[in-house]
Amino acid sequence: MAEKTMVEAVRDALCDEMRRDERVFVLGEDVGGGGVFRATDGLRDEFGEDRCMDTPLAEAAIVGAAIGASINGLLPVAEIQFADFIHPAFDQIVSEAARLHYRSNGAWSCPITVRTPYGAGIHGGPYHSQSIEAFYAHVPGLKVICVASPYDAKGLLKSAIRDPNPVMFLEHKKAYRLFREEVPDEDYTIPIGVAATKREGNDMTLVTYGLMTRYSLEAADVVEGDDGTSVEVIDLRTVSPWDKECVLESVRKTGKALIVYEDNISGGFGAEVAATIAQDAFEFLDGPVTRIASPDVPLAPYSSVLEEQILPNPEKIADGIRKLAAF
Amino acid sequence: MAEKTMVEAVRDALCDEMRRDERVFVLGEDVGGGGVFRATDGLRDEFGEDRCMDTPLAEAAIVGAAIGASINGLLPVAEIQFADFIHPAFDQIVSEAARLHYRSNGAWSCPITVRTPYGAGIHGGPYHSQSIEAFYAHVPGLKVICVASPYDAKGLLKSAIRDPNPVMFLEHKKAYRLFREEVPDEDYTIPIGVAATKREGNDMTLVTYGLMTRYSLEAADVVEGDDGTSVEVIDLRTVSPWDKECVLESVRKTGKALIVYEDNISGGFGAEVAATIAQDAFEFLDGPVTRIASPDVPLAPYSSVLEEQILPNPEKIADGIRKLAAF
Amino acid sequence: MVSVSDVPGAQGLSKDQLRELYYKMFLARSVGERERMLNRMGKGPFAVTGEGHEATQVGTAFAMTPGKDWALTYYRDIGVALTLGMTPRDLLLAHLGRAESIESGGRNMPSHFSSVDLRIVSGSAPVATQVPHAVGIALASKLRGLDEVAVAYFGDGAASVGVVHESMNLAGVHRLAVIFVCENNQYAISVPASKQAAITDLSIRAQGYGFPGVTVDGNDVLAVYSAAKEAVERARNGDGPTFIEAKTYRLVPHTSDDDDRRYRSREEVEEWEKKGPLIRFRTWLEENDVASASEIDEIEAKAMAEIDAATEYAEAAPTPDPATAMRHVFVEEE
Amino acid sequence: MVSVSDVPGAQGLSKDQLRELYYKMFLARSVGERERMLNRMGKGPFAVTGEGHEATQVGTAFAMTPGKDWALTYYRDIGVALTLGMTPRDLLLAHLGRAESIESGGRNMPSHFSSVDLRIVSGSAPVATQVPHAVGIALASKLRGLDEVAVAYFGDGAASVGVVHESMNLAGVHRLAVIFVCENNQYAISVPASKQAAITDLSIRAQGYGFPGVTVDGNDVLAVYSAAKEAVERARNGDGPTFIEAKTYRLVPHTSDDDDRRYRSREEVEEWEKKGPLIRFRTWLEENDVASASEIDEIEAKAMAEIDAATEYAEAAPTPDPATAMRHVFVEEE
Ligand SMILES: Cc1ncc(C[n+]2csc(CCOP(=O)(O)OP(=O)(O)O)c2C)c(N)n1
Ligand SMILES: Cc1ncc(C[n+]2csc(CCOP(=O)(O)OP(=O)(O)O)c2C)c(N)n1
Ligand SMILES: [Mg+2]
Ligand SMILES: [Mg+2]
Repeated sequence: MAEKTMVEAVRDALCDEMRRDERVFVLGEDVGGGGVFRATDGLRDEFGEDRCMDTPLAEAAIVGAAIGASINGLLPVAEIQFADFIHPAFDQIVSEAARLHYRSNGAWSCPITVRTPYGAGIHGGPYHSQSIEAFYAHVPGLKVICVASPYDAKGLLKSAIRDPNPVMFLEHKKAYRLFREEVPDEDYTIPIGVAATKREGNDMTLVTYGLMTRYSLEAADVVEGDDGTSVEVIDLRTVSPWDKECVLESVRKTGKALIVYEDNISGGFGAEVAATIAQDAFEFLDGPVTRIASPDVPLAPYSSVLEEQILPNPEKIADGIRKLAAF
Repeated sequence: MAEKTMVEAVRDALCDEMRRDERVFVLGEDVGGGGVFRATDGLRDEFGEDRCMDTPLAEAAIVGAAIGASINGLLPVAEIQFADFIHPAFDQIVSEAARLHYRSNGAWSCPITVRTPYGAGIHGGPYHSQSIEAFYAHVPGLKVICVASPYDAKGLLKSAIRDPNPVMFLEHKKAYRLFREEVPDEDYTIPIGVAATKREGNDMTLVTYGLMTRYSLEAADVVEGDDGTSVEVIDLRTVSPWDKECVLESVRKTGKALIVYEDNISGGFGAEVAATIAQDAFEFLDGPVTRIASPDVPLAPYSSVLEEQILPNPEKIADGIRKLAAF
Repeated sequence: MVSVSDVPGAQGLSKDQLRELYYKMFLARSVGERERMLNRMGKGPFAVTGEGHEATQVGTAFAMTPGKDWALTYYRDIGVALTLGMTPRDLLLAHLGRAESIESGGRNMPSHFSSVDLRIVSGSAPVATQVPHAVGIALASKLRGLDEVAVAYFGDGAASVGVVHESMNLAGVHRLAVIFVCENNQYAISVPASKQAAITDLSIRAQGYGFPGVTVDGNDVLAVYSAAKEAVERARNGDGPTFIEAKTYRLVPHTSDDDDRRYRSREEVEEWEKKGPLIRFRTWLEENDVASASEIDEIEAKAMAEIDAATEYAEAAPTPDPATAMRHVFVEEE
Repeated sequence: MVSVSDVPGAQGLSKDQLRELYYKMFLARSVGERERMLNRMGKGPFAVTGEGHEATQVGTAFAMTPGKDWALTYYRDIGVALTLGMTPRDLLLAHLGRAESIESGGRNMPSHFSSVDLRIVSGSAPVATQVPHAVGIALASKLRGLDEVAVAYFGDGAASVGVVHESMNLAGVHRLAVIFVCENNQYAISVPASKQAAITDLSIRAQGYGFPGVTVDGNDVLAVYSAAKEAVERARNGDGPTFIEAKTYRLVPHTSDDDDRRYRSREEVEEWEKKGPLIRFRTWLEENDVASASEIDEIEAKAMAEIDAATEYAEAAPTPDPATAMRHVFVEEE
């Protein structure tokens, strides 16, 4: 077992799956040369141009062709170079991939995976920083995964590729090389839709996903060190379908819920988590269901002083924990 | 003052604004001939082909050209024939219209209006029935209006056209000819972002918008007649920015909140309303913040038996009121 | 196995095949008419049909190998669906939104053709979205070493949509076995050709993607068949895509919700009715001694009988069970 | 008011104008180099520049009337921005994300040019999204009866995006005063032209929209200028759009995050350096007695002095006030 970065883990998962199953192939802009983040490094050498295919610059066609290829027996993994550039493919994803199975009464299906780097914090400005999970988690028929750790990335990407449904696989780009983690060399999968309790605690449930998991764990440690508040941190990992039971069970235990996400607060995915808790765990709550997220500003301004002002970080999360704990 | 249908009110607002201000023009598919719902009936005759312009079938270009025209001094009103067909324009709306002002530090702006019929209940199947407000209400820089009444349609469309920001103007298509209402002939506007309390009540706050306002009022009357439960019904009318203060004030009074929307429940706009109430009115709540919406199924199956099974209706809302009231 | 024909100008089709061609065209016309009638009777809430497009649809589909080649149709393609093997019963079950409909079990609008066995891929209503699917299917055929052909059908309005450009470009780069069939009926609902594009022959766009484009008389079934046959051969041989633009005319309103008198004169429609594909082919068949008037009447009677039986069956078939409304959002695990 | 030139082959440009042309080209080159240097020094987190595209960018922009005609640029268009009147100071303030940057006050990435006065419209990073804006601007000019021209710049990769097709089609239908300038540098990051399109000259696509397309040597500033001048005249006279494809080469990595050795040989780059637009035009100026070697050195020195001063100014300028981060999401009411 070796320590790997997340981008290495993604690459390993792709390579493994391509070896395991010749129906798997990757397509996208620049993937042949390894991709701008190197997530497809070496795949063209091993599997050839056909299975690691550079496409013209055209996101709707990339996803549309992936859908078609999946209809004809393959398991395509489409790479969208940045999540911010996926919008031209919105129609293909929402109208086509998500609805094909339902509209045909189960006759046709669309086992594609769409991988894309998302998230802010790298001075990417308003077009290399966006969070897009809220759009897709709202669409029935899609599964949506948000990863920000090497171990999860490998296990969940394998599940995504093997899943018979269309899966949006969102990789937090700031986490690509932020840290290393033990990643087993052997084949393993992590089930889609199952959250991970990354930290046990009794005073409060903190629900999060993506890079914010790391920041939240940091914040929880700091606050516990300061004043003993014990925070349970749940990393959803999959935002659709999400692990309601895990979250509700924890909130029933702690009585308080803090939801942390990087995306704009209004209509972000965390709103769904908050709304569900408010409805289904109401009798257990002894504090307001609280959200910490980015304010409603295009994510994210380029200048690092502006960017830092906008994005959640461990300090802001720690403040939120303290405030809710004091309620 | 005459009784008008909503589609007539929309047409009147367009016609008025085109007379008032020669910068206003409409563009879209089939608008020249009056549009498939007749919302632009007669405009070509009065204002000519240039100001009531049939475009090629290309939604991204319709919105993109509207953005360009607004940059060069006009006030375009783009019609998207059905909300279900707006997805190819997602990129133009999200990346461009919504972000132009912010990214240029306020130097450029984009005063476009994008009108489109949305909503289900007309046997439109999964591509003539969608609700799209959740996607756009999540995007900073856009205003999003949902109308389902003649009076509101006229007053809010005028505000939308005059607003210096990009406005998504969603017209519930089932409401186009469902009923008539007094609509003043003279010029009036309804401010964007201000909700309307359509029914006063003390036992519960029901927050809704679009066609569900009508259904909710019906349900509230039925339940009050049956058992005296008094429901306050708030029609948000604008979902972004939405009238938090009005909603919170009512919930602080009634102690209970029921949120009703037609869209899929998960990640629908009502999740934001519920989450806000759960956080900002927590101490006033004496029942779970409850949502009634469509289950997570592509909206909506064609067959009326299936469609009825899925969509909220007065009966389902009445049941929800009773259940929450009994809490 | 195409039998060699001795009928001059028949593009190698035998008399039986020529009669079959007419049968499918007449069937397509009459299923459309039946659907519009059922709609007027209040039995189906919506009808979208293709009267006038029969030569284009049947002629192209006749060049395909059903169950091997792939069809990505749009709502007007009744003739494609029937030629490839869907039955009037299939279409009428869909028209009435019946549980048994193989298209969608009542979930999709009617005329959104689908058959897994026949490789007619379920379509949606937003136009042109199916075009990249054809490209992706052909890409998979290439990767898998199969000599299947994928045919994408779309209208002159749909041709303006961006993804058509993206798809043709991708197909050109990889020389994929795709045929792009544009059924140019000169209107997108009310928008006439002159407002849809500044050019007359959309097929010249193929040059911009590095493969051939042809414009054919879409009301001449043999001309269409000939162009399609050539394109299928080219695709099957690995020589890449073809764009076929078939110039035709929709003889009926856009859908049951449309009133076409708002945007075109009755004279114009009548003019095109005279040039209609059925009447033209019928005359040709008679003049070339492929079928006599009475033989053609028989063919038509057979089609009508099939449609009548299908109507009866479909009307009696049950509507979907509401309890199933939530099924098939995701693939059900075994 | 163009003075008539006596320099043969100068496309009617006077000696002063020709020297100005060189000045802008050299300025563009050197601002790009400066930005990449500042990035390597860790002062700006990101640099995207256009070394190699100077003839294409300066040659086209030189044919426009600044402040009247509209420019819809993309990230590589340093030469367009400078030719139309943005200054090295403007660009370096943006490069360093300074509060004072007229492009965005630190909100947008650098090289996302913007000036309300100069009608350089603020752009985004998703490629090709600006193309329909040019069409809409020209539509407004037409509706308002103004003889402005809108120029949309984009790369060979961007040319594959669907909205480019939609935009060209719309512009063709309404014969709008738009010029589509494709800076074909034969790569989209690492993807070579052969994988981007099956054709060699992208300009032939214009035929599919009913207006002329030309391919010019994008490293020959006078050839580019000539094509652009003609296109501007056509547009200004109401004769509709033109597509100009300028074949050029990016001499530097895609951005500061790219390592172009991964996908192209050093020999290839060196070959193109020899054909580079600056060296070619400098030679031409000397050979045609427009400017002597020492005069050219002076021009270059002047440019460098301007850039040095701009660098100093920009480095000293303050970063944005974090308290302003939430402003300008919506238009602020007075
Ligand atoms: C993307 C999209 N926009 C708008 C519509 C609404 N609409 C349905 S059919 C149609 C016209 C299509 O015309 P064409 O492609 O020429 O096909 P035809 O109906 O003439 O066969 C339009 C605008 C749609 N279905 N999809
Ligand atoms: C829609 C979209 N997809 C992907 C990207 C990522 N990306 C940035 S530049 C680029 C290549 C653009 O190539 P080209 O248009 O030829 O312009 P060049 O950089 O060569 O000047 C890509 C793929 C993007 N910016 N926008
Ligand atoms: Mg048509
Ligand atoms: Mg390029």
